[in-house]
Amino acid sequence: REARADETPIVFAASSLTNAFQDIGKAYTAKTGKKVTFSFAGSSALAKQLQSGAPASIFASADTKWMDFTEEKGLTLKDTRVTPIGNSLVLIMPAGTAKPVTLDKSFDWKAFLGADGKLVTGLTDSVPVGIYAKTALTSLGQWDTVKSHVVGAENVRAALALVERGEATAGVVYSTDAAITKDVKVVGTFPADSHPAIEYPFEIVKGQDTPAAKAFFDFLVSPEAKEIFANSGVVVK
Amino acid sequence: MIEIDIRIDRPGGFSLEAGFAAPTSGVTALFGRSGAGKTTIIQSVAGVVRPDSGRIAIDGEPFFDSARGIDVPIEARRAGYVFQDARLFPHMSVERNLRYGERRSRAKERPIRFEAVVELLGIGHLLARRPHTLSGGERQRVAIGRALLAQPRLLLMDEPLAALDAARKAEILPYLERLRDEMRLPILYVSHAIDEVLRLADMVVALREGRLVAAGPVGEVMSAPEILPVVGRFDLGTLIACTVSRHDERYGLSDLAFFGGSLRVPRVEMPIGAPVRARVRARDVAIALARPEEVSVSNLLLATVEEVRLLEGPYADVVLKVGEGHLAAMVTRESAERLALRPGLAVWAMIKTVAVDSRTTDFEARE
Amino acid sequence: MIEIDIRIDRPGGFSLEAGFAAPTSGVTALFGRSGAGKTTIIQSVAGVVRPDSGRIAIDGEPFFDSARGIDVPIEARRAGYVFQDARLFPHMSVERNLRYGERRSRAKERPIRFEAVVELLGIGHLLARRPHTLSGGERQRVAIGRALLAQPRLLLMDEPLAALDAARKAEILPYLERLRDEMRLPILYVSHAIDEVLRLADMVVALREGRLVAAGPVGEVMSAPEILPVVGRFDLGTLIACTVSRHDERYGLSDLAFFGGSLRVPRVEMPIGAPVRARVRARDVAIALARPEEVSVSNLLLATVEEVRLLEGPYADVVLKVGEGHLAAMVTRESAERLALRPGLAVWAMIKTVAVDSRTTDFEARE
Amino acid sequence: MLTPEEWVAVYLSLKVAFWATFWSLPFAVLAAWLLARSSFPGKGLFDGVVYLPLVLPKVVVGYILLLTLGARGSIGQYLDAWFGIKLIFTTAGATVAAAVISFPLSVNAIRLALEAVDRGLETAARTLGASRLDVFFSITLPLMLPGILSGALLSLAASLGEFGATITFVSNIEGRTRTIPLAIYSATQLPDGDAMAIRLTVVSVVLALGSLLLASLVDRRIRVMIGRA
Amino acid sequence: MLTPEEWVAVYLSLKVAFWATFWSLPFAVLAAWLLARSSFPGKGLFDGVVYLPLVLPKVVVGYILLLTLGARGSIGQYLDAWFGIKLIFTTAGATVAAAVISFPLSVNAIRLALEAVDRGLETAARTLGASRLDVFFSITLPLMLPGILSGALLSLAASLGEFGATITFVSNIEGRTRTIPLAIYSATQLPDGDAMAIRLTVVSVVLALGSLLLASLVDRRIRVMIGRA
Ligand SMILES: Nc1ncnc2c1ncn2[C@@H]1O[C@H](COP(=O)(O)OP(=O)(O)OP(=O)(O)O)[C@@H](O)[C@H]1O
Ligand SMILES: Nc1ncnc2c1ncn2[C@@H]1O[C@H](COP(=O)(O)OP(=O)(O)OP(=O)(O)O)[C@@H](O)[C@H]1O
Ligand SMILES: [Mg+2]
Ligand SMILES: [Mg+2]
Repeated sequence: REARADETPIVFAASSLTNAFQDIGKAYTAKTGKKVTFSFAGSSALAKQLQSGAPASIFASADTKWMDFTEEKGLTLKDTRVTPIGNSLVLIMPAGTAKPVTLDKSFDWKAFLGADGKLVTGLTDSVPVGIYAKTALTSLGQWDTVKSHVVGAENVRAALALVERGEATAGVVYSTDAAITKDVKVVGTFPADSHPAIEYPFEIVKGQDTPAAKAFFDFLVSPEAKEIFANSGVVVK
Repeated sequence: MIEIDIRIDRPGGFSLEAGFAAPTSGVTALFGRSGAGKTTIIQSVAGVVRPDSGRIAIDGEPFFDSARGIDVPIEARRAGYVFQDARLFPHMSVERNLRYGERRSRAKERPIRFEAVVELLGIGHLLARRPHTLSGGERQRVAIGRALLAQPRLLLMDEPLAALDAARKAEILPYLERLRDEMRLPILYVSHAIDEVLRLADMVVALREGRLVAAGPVGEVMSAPEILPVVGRFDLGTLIACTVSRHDERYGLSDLAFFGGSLRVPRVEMPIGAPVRARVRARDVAIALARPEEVSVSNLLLATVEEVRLLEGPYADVVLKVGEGHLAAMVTRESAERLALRPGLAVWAMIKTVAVDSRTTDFEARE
Repeated sequence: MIEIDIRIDRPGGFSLEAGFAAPTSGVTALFGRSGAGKTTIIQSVAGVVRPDSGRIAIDGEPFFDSARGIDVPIEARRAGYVFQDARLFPHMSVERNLRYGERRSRAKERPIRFEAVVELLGIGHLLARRPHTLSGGERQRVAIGRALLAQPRLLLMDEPLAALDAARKAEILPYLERLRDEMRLPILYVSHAIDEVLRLADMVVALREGRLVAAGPVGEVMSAPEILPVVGRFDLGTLIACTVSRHDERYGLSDLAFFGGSLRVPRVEMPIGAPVRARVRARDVAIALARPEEVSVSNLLLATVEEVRLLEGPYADVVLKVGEGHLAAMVTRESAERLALRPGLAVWAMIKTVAVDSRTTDFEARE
Repeated sequence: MLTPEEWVAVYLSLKVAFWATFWSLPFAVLAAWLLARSSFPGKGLFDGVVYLPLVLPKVVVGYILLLTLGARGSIGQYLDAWFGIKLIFTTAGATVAAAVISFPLSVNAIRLALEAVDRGLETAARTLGASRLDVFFSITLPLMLPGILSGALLSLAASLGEFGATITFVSNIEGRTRTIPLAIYSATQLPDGDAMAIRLTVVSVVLALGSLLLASLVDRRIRVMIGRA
Repeated sequence: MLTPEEWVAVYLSLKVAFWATFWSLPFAVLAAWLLARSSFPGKGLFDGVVYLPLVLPKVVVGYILLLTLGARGSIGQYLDAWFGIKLIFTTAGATVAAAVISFPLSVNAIRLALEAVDRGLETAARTLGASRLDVFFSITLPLMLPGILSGALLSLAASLGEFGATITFVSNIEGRTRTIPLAIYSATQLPDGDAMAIRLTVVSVVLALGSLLLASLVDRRIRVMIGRA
């Protein structure tokens, strides 16, 4: 499948990048006069769409697993992978009840959550943030204690809503998510070594490496983009 | 008394405006051509249609009174309604259809018995069937049974026997007569069959395009000239009030005494002295100038010609005076001329016995 | 010929097994009590019900033949069906209902005109109305019109006039007669009104519980003893084949010549020499031993008593021989004894003119 | 064939779908009756509210449920305080979400069936002495049974498939709120989850066909019963 | 009131919902007819397949669409090669997704209406010389119009609310596949997106009430027309 050179490139980006990518897109258009089109959905949906021949040019996944998947299937170009940004895993509470804690092996989750308090995060077996949370808690040796309190949401917004409304005692989300709303406060950050590095790999889609796509791909790692990323709360490497 | 005085306007031009009163213990026939408003009146009494204004009351108790804002709910009127279409409940067996109203009536007030009705209507073999498997007449019979078994205090019957054969009609009519007489159940009855009406009805209300043409006791109304266009020429006749005077066991005949003498009719199952009514159709009366001897006609009445009306077409109406009453006869114009019939002429009226209808009724109560 | 020979089993015990043939140009009346299977036969001919086995053919062209696997689709049969329930299309005006079949007929073959039908049925003022606003009789009339205007080659009428008043019936019947005679449109006709049947029908098929009781020309069947339980006693009579012999313009009468002499009847609109049929009801025949003089009865026929059957109840059947034919009379048992009626006795039969029905028909074609 | 946790999801799905249908049906009949047979001020709005769960993204519906029926929700707090009913994170909550989402579907089906009931029969029943309520239960309700069945089937099906509102309102807790769709969703989020997703999809299909089969058997009996076979 | 990009979403939603309804309706009528009036081998299965989009999580439906109608899909590749029809990423694809999701709903409504049509009237029409097809168009179809309208309304509503299958099948591309629900979803991912989400939700509600109002007006006219008012 050959994409025509003058076509506006389509960028597949994980939902959690919506904010940053839209701003970068605007900046790019302002600077070059060229347009880009985004599609924001879950990384898995995007990967599967690529698999069925979706003519997107760039794939920005929310985790390495799905990028590995597209690479293995020969859908994206391994050589083009960049990981300019990452994220950190934080514990949030409703703004009113927030009190800072230290997340280490001795942290007393039982006391923190109470008898039937809920700790909300992404789905722990499928949504990346949930998987990271589970890994972090496991490596801190506290998963078994916390397990029965954990509630998995389908996406970060739903998790945030539960914490915002006080329906859940606390939540584990990315630092970028916590920045979305004023109604939650970050009360602690998980140690970086308690979970694999949280990274957002970008790659160009096979057969779609048009000049227009490449131009935007390059812009994604430019200093201007990094500044926008930084403002959105991600960890810029 | 059943008092009805209502006004209904229908889109499309039809309006009904009718007021009359009928005795509570008897049959009131609603008579009129198609579209005259018969069903509309029945529906108003049942409460199915709400008149624009007016009043409907049974024995002084109002069912509807627009002035006083009264509109008794359908179910509280207890008016058994045999609809022009049968309206059987498709999800129930014939038996459950029949029992529907019965179960909702007061257990202590069930003079109309299930078995009797089933037997009368000949629907015993249909009890387990579903309505959609019934024939037209079977459906109609079940509908009649259902209305009766609801133990109504008023029966509304909209052409209930139209789909039935003569034999079945002949079985059902006496039953309706019994209901009327024994239970004093008032009946509003719509039918195009004049025989039926004359037999059952005590009172006739004739309608034409939503207006009352005539209302009153059967005898009066059915001989009124206004009624002609409604009834049609052929079935005009005379109703005669009689009392049973003798029974002839041997020949299965009865003698009825009336103003002009005596009539021989097929046996009437009534005690001597009981008031009964006979109908003589004008077409069944022949006229002879001399007393005919040795004829099979058993009813020969001495009469005086009172009026001869030559009609267009082949016929002439002849009004005979018999005793103090009148008898209508119809003969051809040719016969009228041949016999030189003229007022004042003394003649013999010949009525074949078999052409006499008879029925029981309670004249005093009404007139 | 309309050939019908079918078998249908219904759940619940009813089975129909009937075979008969009827002339293509005439009216065949289906006669029988409620539930006898009349509608089932009509439905089979229309194709609405599929017989379990058998054959139905019109003029040799099969509509249905289980042996040959033929089952012509309903619409291809072009059988105008007036249903027992009207079945008007609720989403169309009366006019569009009427035009529905007309528009689907071949434009060149529309002998039945819209205006004529509307006029006949008196539904001109209803054309813009919707079916649900019609009265029972109005609905039935529209249904008749709709079936006629589909320009059928066969008419199936299931109690079409049951809901209509006498005056309207009197208008529609001659029209049906004209269709039958002029257009030679075969008609299968169900009715419980014996008058209607006798007037219209050439052929009668009498059914009882799904079996043929009798089938044949009206004259034969209606005097057959098997028919008694179906028809009921009162309306038995004799059909007499006649030819028009004279018209009496002055009195509006006609003379009809028949085997036993001549009958005077209300004017028949047929040329001299035309074959017509007269019906004399047994109850309308009186018997005199001597020739009655100066009576209004115009038809006096010299006859010989052939048989006297004393019945249970008050009546006796008397069979009279008139010329080479027979005439049925009904008198009371008392009269029979009083006059000492016995076979061989010479008597006078008195028939009131007005009691003679007459109709045109084509005897040769059928018998 | 299925892993224990998949069995749990299947069991939970059936339980949620059944109870959602069971509890919502009487209300659906009531709503259908109000919409088809009565008139009252604000009926148009009521009509709109009934259909809303269909028009709105399910996630929004879930969010609205959270705002109203959550432990801190405008209604939820009283449910908890007065009756001790907790919906959030519970199977009961999942049932409520499924019921709300499927409500417009069953109302619509029942309403259509109700409108097809011949009112002449109801009138006839009243002339036989039956009160309006009596008529409803003895005539109207039996005659609209095919519609109610159809509504129940739709409700069951929609409940079995419900995802968005459920996960938003009551999240995804194994054994409590993780119905089949949530389990499938979880599976699809994993690069190697296809097998599980397909297994559960097949289970869904089987359940759907099963309930359809059951429904069509019941339907036939109902139709025979009400003489519309 | 709305931002240009919100207007685009609203316009797109209306377009998708309209065309999804428009194109699916004849098929829904056909399917309803097959289910209610005919019998053929495999009818039970067909019944099941029709209802499947309702039972399955919408995301799964989206995947199935992707697998079959995607550019490499079992059917999609031929659609592209033979007719040049591309569904992935296109408004046409979003329309297909909405149509598939709402199909069972409209089929059900139409089927119920069809079953309520008095077959005696159809028979009567045939005795008047109308062929089966003629009867269908002149009698059956007009009499089931209220059901078709109701089906269309359900279809419209469900299309307006469709999210899962759409985002999975045709992604979330502004001006092409980003309908209101997808726009709401995207908005919730933005720090200041709540206002936009609420605005779009309100728009959804208004659209729903508007189409209901329209439908009830049309419905009244239809009922008067077919004499069932
Ligand atoms: N679908 C059916 N299932 C079972 N029995 C049926 C069905 N349809 C008709 N029958 C029975 O067949 C018999 C004949 O029915 P049909 O309608 O032909 O009678 P009919 O002669 O037209 O009577 P009517 O004068 O009452 O209309 C009846 O006893 C009826 O109950
Ligand atoms: N809903 C309606 N809207 C408009 N006109 C109506 C409505 N219902 C009845 N009519 C008209 O009112 C008139 C009287 O109707 P009704 O049913 O009372 O007649 P009917 O005397 O019972 O006639 P039939 O003997 O034909 O049954 C008819 O002309 C009919 O067309
Ligand atoms: Mg009437
Ligand atoms: Mg019949």
